[in-house]
Amino acid sequence: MIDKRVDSFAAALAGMSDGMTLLCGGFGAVGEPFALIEAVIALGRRDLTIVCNNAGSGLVGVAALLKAGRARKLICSYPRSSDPQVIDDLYARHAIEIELFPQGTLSERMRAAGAGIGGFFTRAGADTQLAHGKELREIDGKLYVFETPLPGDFALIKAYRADRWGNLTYRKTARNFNPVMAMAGKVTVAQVDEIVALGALDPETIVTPGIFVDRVVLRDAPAGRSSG
Amino acid sequence: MIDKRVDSFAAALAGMSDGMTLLCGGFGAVGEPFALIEAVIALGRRDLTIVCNNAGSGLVGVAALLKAGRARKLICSYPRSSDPQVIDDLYARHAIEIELFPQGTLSERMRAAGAGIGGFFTRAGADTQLAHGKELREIDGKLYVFETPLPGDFALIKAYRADRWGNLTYRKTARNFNPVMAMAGKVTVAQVDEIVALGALDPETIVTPGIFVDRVVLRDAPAGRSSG
Amino acid sequence: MMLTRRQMAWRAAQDLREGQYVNLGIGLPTLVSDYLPPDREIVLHSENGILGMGGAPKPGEEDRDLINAGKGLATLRAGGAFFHHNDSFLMIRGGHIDLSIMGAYEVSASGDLANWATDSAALAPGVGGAMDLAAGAKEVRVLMEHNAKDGTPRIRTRCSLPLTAKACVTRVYTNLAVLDITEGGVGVREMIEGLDLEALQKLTEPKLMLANDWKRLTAPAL
Amino acid sequence: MMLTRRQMAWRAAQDLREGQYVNLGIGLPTLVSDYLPPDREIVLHSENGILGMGGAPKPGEEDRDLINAGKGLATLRAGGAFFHHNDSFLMIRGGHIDLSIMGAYEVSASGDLANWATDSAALAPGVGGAMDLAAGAKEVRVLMEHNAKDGTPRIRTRCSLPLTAKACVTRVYTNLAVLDITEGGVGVREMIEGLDLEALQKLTEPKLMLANDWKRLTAPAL
Repeated sequence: MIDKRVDSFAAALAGMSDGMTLLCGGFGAVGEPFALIEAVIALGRRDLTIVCNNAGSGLVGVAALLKAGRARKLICSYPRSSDPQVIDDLYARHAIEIELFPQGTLSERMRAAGAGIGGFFTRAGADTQLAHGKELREIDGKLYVFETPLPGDFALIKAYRADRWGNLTYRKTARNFNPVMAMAGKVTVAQVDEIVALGALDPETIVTPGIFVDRVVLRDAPAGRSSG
Repeated sequence: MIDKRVDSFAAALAGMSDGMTLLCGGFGAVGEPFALIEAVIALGRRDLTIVCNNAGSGLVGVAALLKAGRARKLICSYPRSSDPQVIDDLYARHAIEIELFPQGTLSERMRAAGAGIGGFFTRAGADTQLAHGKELREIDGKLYVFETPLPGDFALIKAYRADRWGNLTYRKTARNFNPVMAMAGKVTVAQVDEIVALGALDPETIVTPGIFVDRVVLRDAPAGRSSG
Repeated sequence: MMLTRRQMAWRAAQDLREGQYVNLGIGLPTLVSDYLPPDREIVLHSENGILGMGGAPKPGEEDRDLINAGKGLATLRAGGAFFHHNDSFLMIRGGHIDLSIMGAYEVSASGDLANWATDSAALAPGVGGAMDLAAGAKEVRVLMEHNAKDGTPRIRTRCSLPLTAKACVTRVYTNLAVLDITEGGVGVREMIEGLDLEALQKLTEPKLMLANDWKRLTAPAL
Repeated sequence: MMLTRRQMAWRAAQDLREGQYVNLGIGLPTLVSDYLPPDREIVLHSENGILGMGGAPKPGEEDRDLINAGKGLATLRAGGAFFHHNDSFLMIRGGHIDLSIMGAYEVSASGDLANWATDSAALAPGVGGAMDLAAGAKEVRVLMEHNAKDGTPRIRTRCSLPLTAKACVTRVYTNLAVLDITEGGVGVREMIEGLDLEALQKLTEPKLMLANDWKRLTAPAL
């Protein structure tokens, strides 16, 4: 029987090691998998590369992870979201490397990783300093910049409902980056509000089919004990 | 008031002229917009380029359009679907040009057109004769072929339910190429089974948002009179 | 009289056309949604996955999972839809958004847009969706104060700050004027009462041309 | 005794593992779905937008909008999902499909696959999803008759027909044997009763190696 449910956050993050690249869902605080990110902090992993649209807000979630000094690098589009105290402090102290991409390029790079696309040309940013050092090409009289796939060792995402096959649905704008990150994670872990019986999700309205999901954990699952 | 409903097939195809490229939905006969394609035949347009996964089946739909000699060229992945009598005859008589792409590349080329992507690299077909004359690139030790966007002057698609904003849902595997073609059509026309009140479609489960759709016509609408 | 921020947003809203798909940038442009012409149906796009976005929720109807691009609480209108970020930016890059209204630091006489990075090294720069919108929307309009706090013109011969995209802006709404960026130069369509071309020119770097059919820029008290 | 087509499909099905996402090609591989091991949950992918595809519908339960890649009527299992073609090929190209089982005209000793174009100029060639699957699936296995009707070996030193992809096939199930394509060459894992390596070699172009733990290829009467 296929059963992607895991009963603790330790089990959800099994195999995560220092130096890995984590794709973290969310736009602002909405759709951010807080419990999973707290578990990464608890697990003690460091030297991480974090891919996230923002750098977190306040002192929770991705912001807490950054504040704890666990990230070597942040790949994002808009680090200073609401209450950017942590990233402002890290930036002032030159304590983190930030790689900036246009938001659509950030998303499309992850899709490319999930879709077996070796790279693509986009107009976004082609005539700006964000294209410095990158391959440019004129296509039909317009300038494009070449961008490459961006996979994650882990994708940590938040969803609404799941079943044991890992099929997922989302709530309103909490969908945001989560489905595309699910496609791009070598290991994709979904923190969910609810787990329903197999067959209870309407097959016409599943947003992320289970093929993209490796583990499902309830948001209020116990921490569990790490084996590593 | 936004109202994308049109009350005849003539109105649905207004502006279509000879020599245009038409993206025609469907995989086999399922999801093929038969009524719209019959209307193209009735309208008398010719010298068309048809983009469709197959070359139609039997003597209806895309097959009828081809049999009527209206297409100069067919861009497809698998012309000989069930009952390929029409394409077999045209091919034997060298009466049509066929451009062949891997099915995923055909789909991805249309997505690129809809997504503002200037081109992309795929491994599919890179080491085959379908890549002859195309740009090749080795990425991470693997061979990729460069493919370009494929837009349509019209996308003719089939959906299940629609509202006056052009939001669409589909039924089971009749979804297939229709959503991606909707994205890639300069003018996208959806033949639908049912039109419902605005707000009646669940915003979480709309598959094609109305932004991709220009006109909606009921499958049993009258032919109407062409103005052109 | 100089327009207030709300009056500037009101003015930009008056040009919206029936059936347009419009993306409003964060900050000042977000206020445009408060003044959509009631006789026209306009579909607001939010890059975090909404078409048909409505205004702020009434007290008691807030949903923490329904926010706009500025991370404020939002609502959905009948006919609206939710989708993921990748489809959202497919819409933007693919030319499906009719109009993007963004804030800016500077706009050049040739329509170059600078609205993401300042000279400051103190704060981490962020670009968000601005470059995708500037490159992909069918039309880009800017809503900004005519001058910086120190009086420096924000409509420049050439932008001094890092560009968001070249030659993309077609119209600028400021607290003093409505200006069109055309091949021939910067045209003044509207100016506030009490201002003449000479006075406006002093507040603007590139040479201005007064449209034959120029009008006074007025807005209701808001 | 030579395996029938149904026995070949049965044999390929026996190797499927719990939890695998599997795409079955049109024609012979489609029959594999009739013999999925009942003790393992296997998720079938169909390129026209299905995960969790079931077998043919019972009489009275047919739905004309629910077909498989071969255009035959299909069903959906609990846990299944529908999606559009672009997401379907994203799954294929992106390496999310664990196993693709396809038919073939020829397979080479280095795992090259030829299964889309013949020498015939009479019929329009079609490629369908074969190149995407051959390039993108984590593993590609082939299910085909060991020899063409005229006796020509289909396992070749080099393919004579146009390739679908290079070096992608890892295992071949025929009516005579189960063969592994390895860096070291073509290994025989199983042969039918009555056949020895010498006899099989005569029906095969590249040099065969017999695995130390080779077995007899048997299948129930089906």
